[in-house]
Amino acid sequence: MFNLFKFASPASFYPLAGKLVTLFAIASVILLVIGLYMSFFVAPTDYKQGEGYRIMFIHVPAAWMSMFIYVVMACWAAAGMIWHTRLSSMMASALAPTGAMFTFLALWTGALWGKPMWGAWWVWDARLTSELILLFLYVGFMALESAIDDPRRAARASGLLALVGVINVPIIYYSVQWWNTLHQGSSIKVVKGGVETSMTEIMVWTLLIMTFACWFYTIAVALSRVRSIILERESDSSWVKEMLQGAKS
Amino acid sequence: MSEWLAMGGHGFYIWGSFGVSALFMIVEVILVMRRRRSLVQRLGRMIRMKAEVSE
Amino acid sequence: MRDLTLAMRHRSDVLTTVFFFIIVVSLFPLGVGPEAQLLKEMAAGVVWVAALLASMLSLTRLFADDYHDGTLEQLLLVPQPLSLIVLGKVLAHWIISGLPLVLMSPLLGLQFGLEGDALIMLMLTLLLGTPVLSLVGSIGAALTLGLRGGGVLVSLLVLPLYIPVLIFGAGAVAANAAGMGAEGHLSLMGAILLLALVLAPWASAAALRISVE
Amino acid sequence: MRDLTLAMRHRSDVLTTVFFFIIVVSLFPLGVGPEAQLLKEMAAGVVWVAALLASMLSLTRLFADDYHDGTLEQLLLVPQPLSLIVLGKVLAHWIISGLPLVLMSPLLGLQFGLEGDALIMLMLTLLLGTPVLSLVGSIGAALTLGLRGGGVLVSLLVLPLYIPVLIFGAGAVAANAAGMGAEGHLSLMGAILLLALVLAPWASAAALRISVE
Amino acid sequence: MDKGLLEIRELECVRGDRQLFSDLSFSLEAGTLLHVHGPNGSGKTTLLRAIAGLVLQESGEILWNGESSGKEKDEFNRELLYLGHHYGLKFELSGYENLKVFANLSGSDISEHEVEAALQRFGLAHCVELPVKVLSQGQKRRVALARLLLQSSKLWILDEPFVALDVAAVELLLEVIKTHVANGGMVILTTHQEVAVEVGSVQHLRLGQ
Amino acid sequence: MDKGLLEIRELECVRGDRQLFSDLSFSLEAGTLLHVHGPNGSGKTTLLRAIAGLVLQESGEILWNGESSGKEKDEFNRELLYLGHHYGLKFELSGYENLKVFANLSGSDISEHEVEAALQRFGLAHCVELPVKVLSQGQKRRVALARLLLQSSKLWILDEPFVALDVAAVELLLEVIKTHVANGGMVILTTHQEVAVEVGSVQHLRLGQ
Ligand code: HEM
Ligand SMILES: Nc1ncnc2c1ncn2[C@@H]1O[C@H](COP(=O)(O)OP(=O)(O)OP(=O)(O)O)[C@@H](O)[C@H]1O
Ligand SMILES: Nc1ncnc2c1ncn2[C@@H]1O[C@H](COP(=O)(O)OP(=O)(O)OP(=O)(O)O)[C@@H](O)[C@H]1O
Ligand SMILES: [Mg+2]
Ligand SMILES: [Mg+2]
Repeated sequence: MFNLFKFASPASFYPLAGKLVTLFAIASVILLVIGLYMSFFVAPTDYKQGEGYRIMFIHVPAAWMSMFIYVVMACWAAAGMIWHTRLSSMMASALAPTGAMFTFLALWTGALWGKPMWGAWWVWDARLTSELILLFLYVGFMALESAIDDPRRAARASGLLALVGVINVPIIYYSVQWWNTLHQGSSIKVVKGGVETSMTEIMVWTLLIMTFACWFYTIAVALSRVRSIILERESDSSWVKEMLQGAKS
Repeated sequence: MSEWLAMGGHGFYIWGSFGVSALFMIVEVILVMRRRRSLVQRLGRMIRMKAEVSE
Repeated sequence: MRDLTLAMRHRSDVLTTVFFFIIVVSLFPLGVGPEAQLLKEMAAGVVWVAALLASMLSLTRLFADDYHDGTLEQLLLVPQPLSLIVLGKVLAHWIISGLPLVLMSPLLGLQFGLEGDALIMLMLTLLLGTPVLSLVGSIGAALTLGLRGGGVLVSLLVLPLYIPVLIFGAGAVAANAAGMGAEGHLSLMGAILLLALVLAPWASAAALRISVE
Repeated sequence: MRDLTLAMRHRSDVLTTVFFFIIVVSLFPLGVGPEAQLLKEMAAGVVWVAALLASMLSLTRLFADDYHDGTLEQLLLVPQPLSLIVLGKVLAHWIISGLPLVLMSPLLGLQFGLEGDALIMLMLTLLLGTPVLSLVGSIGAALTLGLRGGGVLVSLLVLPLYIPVLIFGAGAVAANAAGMGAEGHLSLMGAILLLALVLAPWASAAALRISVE
Repeated sequence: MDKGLLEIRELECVRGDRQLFSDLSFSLEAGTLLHVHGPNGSGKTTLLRAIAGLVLQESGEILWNGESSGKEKDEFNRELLYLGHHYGLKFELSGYENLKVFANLSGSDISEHEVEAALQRFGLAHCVELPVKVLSQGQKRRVALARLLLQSSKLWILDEPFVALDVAAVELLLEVIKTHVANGGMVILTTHQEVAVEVGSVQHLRLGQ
Repeated sequence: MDKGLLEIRELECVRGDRQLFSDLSFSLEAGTLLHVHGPNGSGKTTLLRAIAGLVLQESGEILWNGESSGKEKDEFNRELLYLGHHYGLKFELSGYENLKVFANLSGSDISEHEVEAALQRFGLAHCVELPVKVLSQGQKRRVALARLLLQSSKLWILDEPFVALDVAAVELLLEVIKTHVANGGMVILTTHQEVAVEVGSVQHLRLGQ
C-alpha cells in the first residue's frame, strides 16, 4: 500500500511505466501470434456457421474490452476526483482512445459478421444499440477533452464526464435491454445459444488467449500514452528537465 | 491457399474484420510512438533554448 | 432565489421553445408522408425525440449568458451552496422549456392520431421525463461553457445520456397502446428522476467551477 | 477568402457535427421501436429531418461568435462586398456541417435497412439540399444576432423556410422507392439551390448591417 | 465588522505550461490596501482570481482568519466582493434590476431606496431604467461599481477598477475605497493607470520581475 | 499615401430618446490627430462609430475626400481602421492567426514575417501560438493593436486604445501613433487616461458640455 502511493507520483511512475510497456508489449505480441494461429489453423470449422464464426475471435475480445475499458477509465477518473492525484486523470485520458477503438472494432466486426449470419449489416438489437451508445460516450469524452485548451482543466472536466457516464452506463444497458424485449418485432437476435453449444474447448481457449492479447495490448498502449501525457503536463518540473538533458548529452 | 483465403465464401467478412482490426491496432501504436517522439524532441528543444537564454 | 429565476428569464423564451417543439414534430409528417397508420405508430417516438431536442437546444443557453457577461463568476462567489443555485436555474429552465412541452403534447398527439388514454400517458411520461432532461442537460451545459463548438458539443455529451429517458418514455406509451400496462416504465422513470435530482445539481456545480477557471 | 474559411473553423467541429447527426438519427429507432419495416419507411424522412436540425444547430453560431467578440464590426469595415464575405462563411459552414452529412448518409441509410438505389438517391438529394439549408439559414442567423433566445428564435424563423427542401428531398427518395422517377423533384431542388445562391448572401448581408448597429 | 485577516502561504499558480508565480507569501490585515503591480501578462488577474477561489492554485494555501478559504467557502464568500475584467451584469436588465439581483443573491436585505442612492452616487440617476446593454462603457462600469456601496463585504478584490471611468468617476471611486479602508476594510487592487491610491496603509506587491 | 480629408457636416446622433449631439461640424486633414473628450456617456463612442459607418446618423453628412463615406463604402473602408471597446479577435485562434485573417480580409498582401514582427514589437513573441482566449487582458489588447502596424490605412479611429495596457505598452502605442501622424496619417481617439498625446498637430473636440 505504501508502495502504491509512492508510484502515484508521476515522477516515480514514469520510469516504472517504461519498463511495464516493454513487458506488456512483448506479452501481447506473443499471445497475438499464438491466438491468431489457433484462430485460423487449430480451431475447427463450425458445423452451423461454417468459417464465418472465426470473426468471433476478434469480435468478442473487442466487445469485452470496450466495456471493460470504460469502467476502468471511470475508476481512474473517480480516483482523480477523490484523492486529487494527478496521475489518475492522466490514466483516464490515456485509456479513452483505445477504448473507443475497441468499441468501433466491435461494431465493425459485428456488422461484418451480421451480414452473412443475419442477412443485415445492422439491426436495432439491444446489445448492438448499447454498444453504439457506448461509442458516443467515448467520443463525447474525447471531444470534450480536446475542446479545452488547458490540459489540467481538460482532465478535470472530462473526468467528471466519465463519472457521470459510468453511472448512466448500467441504466442505458438495462433500458435498452428492456426496450428491445418488449417489442417482439425483429426476429433476429444474437444467436448466443447457437454459438455457445457449438463452442468446443479449443474455441474457448482461443477466445481467452485473444482476449488476453487485447488486454495486454491495451495496457501497453495506455501506459505508453500516459508517459507522453506525463511529459506534457510536467514539462516544467525539474525531473523532466534532468531526464531529457540526460537523454541528450 | 486461395481456398483457405476464401474461408468457405466468408473471406470478405473474415478478412474485413481481422484486417481492419489489425490496421487500427497498428495505426494506434504508430500514433502513440510518433506522439512520444515529437514530444521528446519538442521538450528537448525548449529546455535547450531556456538553458541558452539563462547562460 | 425567486427573484433570480424570475428576473433572469423572459416570457418570450417560452413561446420560442414551444414553437420549436411544434415545428419539429410537424416536420415528420412532411418528411415521412401522410399514412395515418405509420404516423400513429411513430407518434410517441417523434414527440419524445422532439422534446429531447427542444430541451437540449434551450440548454445551451442555460449558463452561457451568465458565463459571457461575468455573472457566473459572481454566482460562484455567493455565500450559498452552488448546487442550490444550479437547482434554481434548472428549475427555471424546466418551467420555461419543459412544462410547456408537457402541456402542448396532447395537441401534437392528436395531430398524429393518438387518442384518449395514449394522450394522457404521453403527457404523464413527459411530465416525469422532462425534468430529467433539464437536470442531466445542465451537466453538459456546464461542462461545455466557453468551448469551441459549444452547441453541437453539448448535444454530443448529453444526448447519449438522455437515451434511457427516451426509451422508457416512448416505451411507456407503446406498452400502454399494446395494453400491457406501463407501471413498470413509469416507476423506473420516477427512480431516474430522483437519482438525477440528487446527483445532477452537484455534478453541474462541480462542472461550473471547472469551466469558470 | 480561403484562409478566412480555413482559419475560422477547426477540424474537430466536423466530427462533432457528424456525431450529432448520427446520434439524432439513432434516437428515432429508440423512440419508435425496432421494427424493420417501420424503420425502413421512416428512413428518408428521419435522415432529412436530422440534417435540417444538424444544419440549423450549427447555424446559430455562424455569426454569433463574430458578433460577440467584435469581429463582425471589423468585417463590416472590410473593403470587400459584405455579401461575398457572407458567402465565404456560408461555404465554410456547409463544408463543415453539410458535406459530412452527405457523406455519412449512406451509412445511416444502411442502419435503417435502405439499399442500393435508395441510398444513392438519399445522398444526391442531400447534396443538393444541404447548401440551401446553409444559405437560407444564414439569413435567420443574421437576423437574430444578439437577441434574447437566439438559438430557439433562429429555428423558428428558419425551419418553416426549410420545409420545401425537406418535402422535395424526402419526396424524391420516396418517389424513387415507389419506382416513379425522381427527376422532377431533383430539378426543382436544383432550381431552389440556384435561387438561394443568388438571393441569400445579399439578404444576410443586409440583415447583418441591421444587427450590428 | 469583526476583524479579518488574509494570509497567503507559498502560493503557486500555473497556466498551461507556464508557471506564473510560485512561493508567494504575504498577509493582509484589516484596514490595509494591497496594490498589485506588474506588466501585462504577469499574473495579477490570476492571483486575484486565485484568492477569490475562482482559479485553482497548483500548490499553497489561502487562509481567511486562519482557516482555509476553500473549505469555509460560504463564510469567506460572505466577506468577499470581487470585481474583475468582466462586468458581471446582465445586459438585458436595467442597472437597478442588476443591483437588486446581486443584493438578493448575497442574502442582504437592501431597500429600493438604498439601491437608488447607490446608482445616484455614481451619477446614473438618469439611466436607472435603461437596459445595461445600451449604456456607454463607462456607465456599465459604474453600475458594476455601485455594488461596492451596497454590500457590506470586508474584502474587496478589484481588478483594474478604473478602466473606462472618466476623471470624476475615478475621484469618486478613490474616495469610496478610502472610506472602506478607513472603516477597517481590506482592498486588493491592480491598475495600470497612474492613479494616486493613497490611503492609511498601503502594501505593494510586484509580480513578473 | 495620397491626401485624405475627412469632413463632418452638421452631424446629429440620437440613441433611444436621447439626442447625444447635433449640429456637429469639423474637418480633419492629413497629418492631424483629433482627440475627443467628454465624460462617460457623452457620446464619444457613438460619434466614432458613426464616422466609421457602424451607426446610422440621424442627420448630417460624413464626407471622405468630398464624397459621402456611406456611398463610397469600399473606398472609405480601405482607408479606415477602427478599433473599439471590443477586441475584434477570435478567441479560439492564436494571435498570429487572428492577424493573418485580418490581413487577408483587408486584401493586403502581408508576409508571415511581417505578422511576426508586428507581434514581436508589441511584446508578444512568447505567446504567438497561444489562443487569444488564454491571454491576459493587456495581451489581448496588444494583439488587437498589432493590426496598426500591418494595415496601411490612412484614418485610424481608436476608442480608448490605452485601456488595460501597461506603462511600456502605452509608450509604444504613443510612438506608433506619432509615427503614423508624422507620415501624414489621421487619428481620431478618445481616452480617459491622462496620457500625453503630443504629436504635430492636435485638434480637440469636447462632447457633453
Ligand atoms: C454490429 C453488430 C454487433 C455488435 C455491436 C455486437 C456487440 C457485442 C457485445 C457488446 C458483446 C459483449 C456482450 C456481453 O458479453 O454480454 C458481444 C458478444 C458477442 N457477440 Fe456480438 N455484436 C454484434 C454482432 C454480432 C453477430 C452478428 C454475432 C454472431 C452471429 C455476434 C456474436 C457474439 C457472440 C457469440 C458474443 C459473445 C457472447 C458471450 O459470450 O457473452 N455478435 N457482441
Ligand atoms: N494555456 C496557457 N498556456 C500558456 N500560458 C498561458 C495559458 N493560459 C494563460 N497563460 C498566460 O498566463 C498569463 C495570465 O496572466 P494574467 O491574466 O493573470 O495577467 P495580468 O497580470 O492580469 O495581465 P494584464 O495586466 O494584461 O491584465 C498570461 O501571460 C497568459 O499568456
Ligand atoms: N436606447 C437608449 N435610450 C436612452 N439613452 C441611450 C440609449 N442608447 C444609448 N443611450 C445613451 O447614449 C449614450 C451612448 O454613449 P457612448 O457610448 O457614445 O458614450 P461614451 O462617450 O463613449 O462614454 P464612455 O466614456 O463611457 O465610453 C449613453 O449615455 C447611453 O446612456
Ligand atoms: Mg489582468
Ligand atoms: Mg465609449
